[in-house]
This record gives sequence, structure tokens and C-alpha cells, in this order.
Amino acid sequence: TRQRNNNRSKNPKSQEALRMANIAENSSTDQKQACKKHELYVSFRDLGWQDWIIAPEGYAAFYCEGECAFPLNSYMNATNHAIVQTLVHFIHPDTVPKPCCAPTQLHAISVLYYDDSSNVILKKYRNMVVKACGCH
Amino acid sequence: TRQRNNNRSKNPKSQEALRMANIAENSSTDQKQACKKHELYVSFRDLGWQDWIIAPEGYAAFYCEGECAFPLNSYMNATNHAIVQTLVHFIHPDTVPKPCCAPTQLHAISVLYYDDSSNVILKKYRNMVVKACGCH
Amino acid sequence: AILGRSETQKCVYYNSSFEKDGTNRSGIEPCYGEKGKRRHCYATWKNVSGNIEIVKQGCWLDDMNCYDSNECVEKKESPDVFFCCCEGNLCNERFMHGPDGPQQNDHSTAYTTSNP
Repeated sequence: TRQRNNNRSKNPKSQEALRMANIAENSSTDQKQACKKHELYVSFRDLGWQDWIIAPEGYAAFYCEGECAFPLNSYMNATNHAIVQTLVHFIHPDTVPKPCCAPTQLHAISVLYYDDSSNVILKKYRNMVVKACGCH
Repeated sequence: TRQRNNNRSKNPKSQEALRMANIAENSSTDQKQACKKHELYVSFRDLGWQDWIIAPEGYAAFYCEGECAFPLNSYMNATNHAIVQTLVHFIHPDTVPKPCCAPTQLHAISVLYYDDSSNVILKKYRNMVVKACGCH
Repeated sequence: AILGRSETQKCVYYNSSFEKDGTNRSGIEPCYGEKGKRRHCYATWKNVSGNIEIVKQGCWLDDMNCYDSNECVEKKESPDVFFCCCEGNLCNERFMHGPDGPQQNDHSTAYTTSNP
């Protein structure tokens, strides 16, 4: 039977992809930041919600931003689909975008607010705080 | 007690935000496409994986792309954090990006492949096919 | 069941490396899949100097390459390992190598699990 090369990416296109990746990885300062979590404090007054939200006045929401470029590192929490999409983007950059940097884990916060009848309500708002980011 | 205006966004900044939103929503053709799922067939030969993957030869992976702009519509599967981030972006466009269009549900596929000892292995690869997209 | 389309709830199961993998050697495998997704059966075999050696058979997750095939046919000319998939209960009990597709019966060779 045909000798199967066990190196999983001997195909010229993939070799080209790997070579480009090394360049991309070692390129100097203009390298965009990789996908990660960033600080963000949200003030409810800024959003105009201070009239109906009693507490808190704001909260640490964080947000995700950064590059999801080939090769995706292990700490980028990439899904299998994101890994495939990154490779497809690398080979066909004009047809398919890179995966995007998005929250992979979110936390809830407590909010005390007035309802429409001015009752004071306590509610747990889910998925308000970014715990971790990843390429999806 | 101070008469609480029950309109949750009488704050000038939010009113400005809503006014801008209406313009954004009704602006003509240059309106970018909203976040949604797009067709994508991935050929494993294209990725250079045909030597170790026996079957399938490729699969319908789909991908997510499009705008997550204010106001986020209900079908955009937005998290609470994404809704807050969209508003913050609207008010401070230079400091915080819009949420991104990413898969919210993914499916698995079956893959038959050779392992490093050339054994034929069947494996269920999770999170390979986009079922739904959303703003995250 | 969608009108006209054969649903796959079970497939013939076989695993030639059952001892190493710690599974049954053969039997019937019930197929589980995510809601709204189609399910299929598959078979994979080798042709070692004319002897057919079944490698594995069982259930296969939603795959457009298997849609609407009620017969399990490998269409490639001469792969190292033959593979086919199909739709319908136990449709992988019988599998074929038909480089030009099953309608060219003189070229297709059919095998069944009972006489591998």
C-alpha cells in the first residue's frame, strides 16, 4: 500500500501556511496583540440607567479583543471550528474571516432596580462579566 | 421622593444613542450585513489533511460574519454583556470595540483517520459545525 | 420521520480491534445524534490481496456526503482503506466498491457482514 507519510501536513499549501505562520509569529513590533481580556468599568450613569438602577453604580465588565491568527495557541481557548476556520482563512484570506475574539466564560452580577411600578427588585443578571476570552 | 421618570433612557447621552441608532438602522444600502451564519464547505485536501483523514473528504462547516451594531436585534442571540458592550461602544466608539459575531451553537462530526501507528480510528470531533451565530 | 427519507436509528456494528479498544466485536449499534441532525451508518474495510477485511462498522454523525444514499458504496478507485456511508436502518450490513456508482453492476462488488 502507498507509504503514508505520518507528518500530518506535508501538503505544499500547508507547508506554505506553516512557513508563513513562523514569519507571522516572529514578526516584530507591528504584531497585533493576540486575543485576550481587557479591563472595562461600565458606569450605569454613562448608559443613562441611573434612574432605574439603584445599585451598583457600575461594574467591572471587561471585554475581549485581539487577533485570532494562525497558528492559534493553546491558551486561546479555540474551538475545533475556530482552528479549522483559522487554517481556511490562512489559505483563502479573502473568502473566510479569521475567527473572532469573544468571551468564552461569563459571570453574573446582582442588580437592585425599580420596576415599572416603582417596586424595588433584586435580580441576578447572568452573562454580564467576562471571565475568559477565546477564539470562536 | 424625587419623581422617577419611568422612561429608562431619558439621559441626553442615551437619547442621542437612540437617535443615532434609528439613523443607523434606516441608512440605505451601505448598511453592513448583520451578524449571521454563512455557507462554508471545508475540503480536508485543501488543508493538507487528506493523508491522515480517511473520511469524510470534507464537511459543511459554515462560519459567522456580520455586524453587531446598536441596537442588537433579538435574533442576534446577544448576551447581556454584548448588549452592554454595544451601548458602551456606541458612546465611546474609540475605546471599546463592538461585540463580535461568533458561533453560539456548534455540532460534532464523525472522522475516520489513521493514528500515528496507522491504526484506523473513528472519533467524534466536537464543535466542528456552526449551528447558530450571535453577538458575543 | 421526514416523508420519504429513511431515518437511521441503528446500524450493524463491527470493530476489528475490539480487544485493544475494549469494545464488543460485533452487534447492532443504536445511533444517537443531536436534535435536528441526520444520522447515518458507515463501513470501512481493506482489500488485502483479494481478501476483504472489515475494519469497522457502525453509526456516523450528520454528513452531507451520506445524504439520501440508501446503499453503502465506496466510489473511489483504489483507496488504501475503503469507506462508505448510507442512510436507513442497518444500511451498512451490505457495502460495495463501485467506482462508477452502484448502477454499474458489472463493476461494483458487494460484500456483507455475514461473509466478509
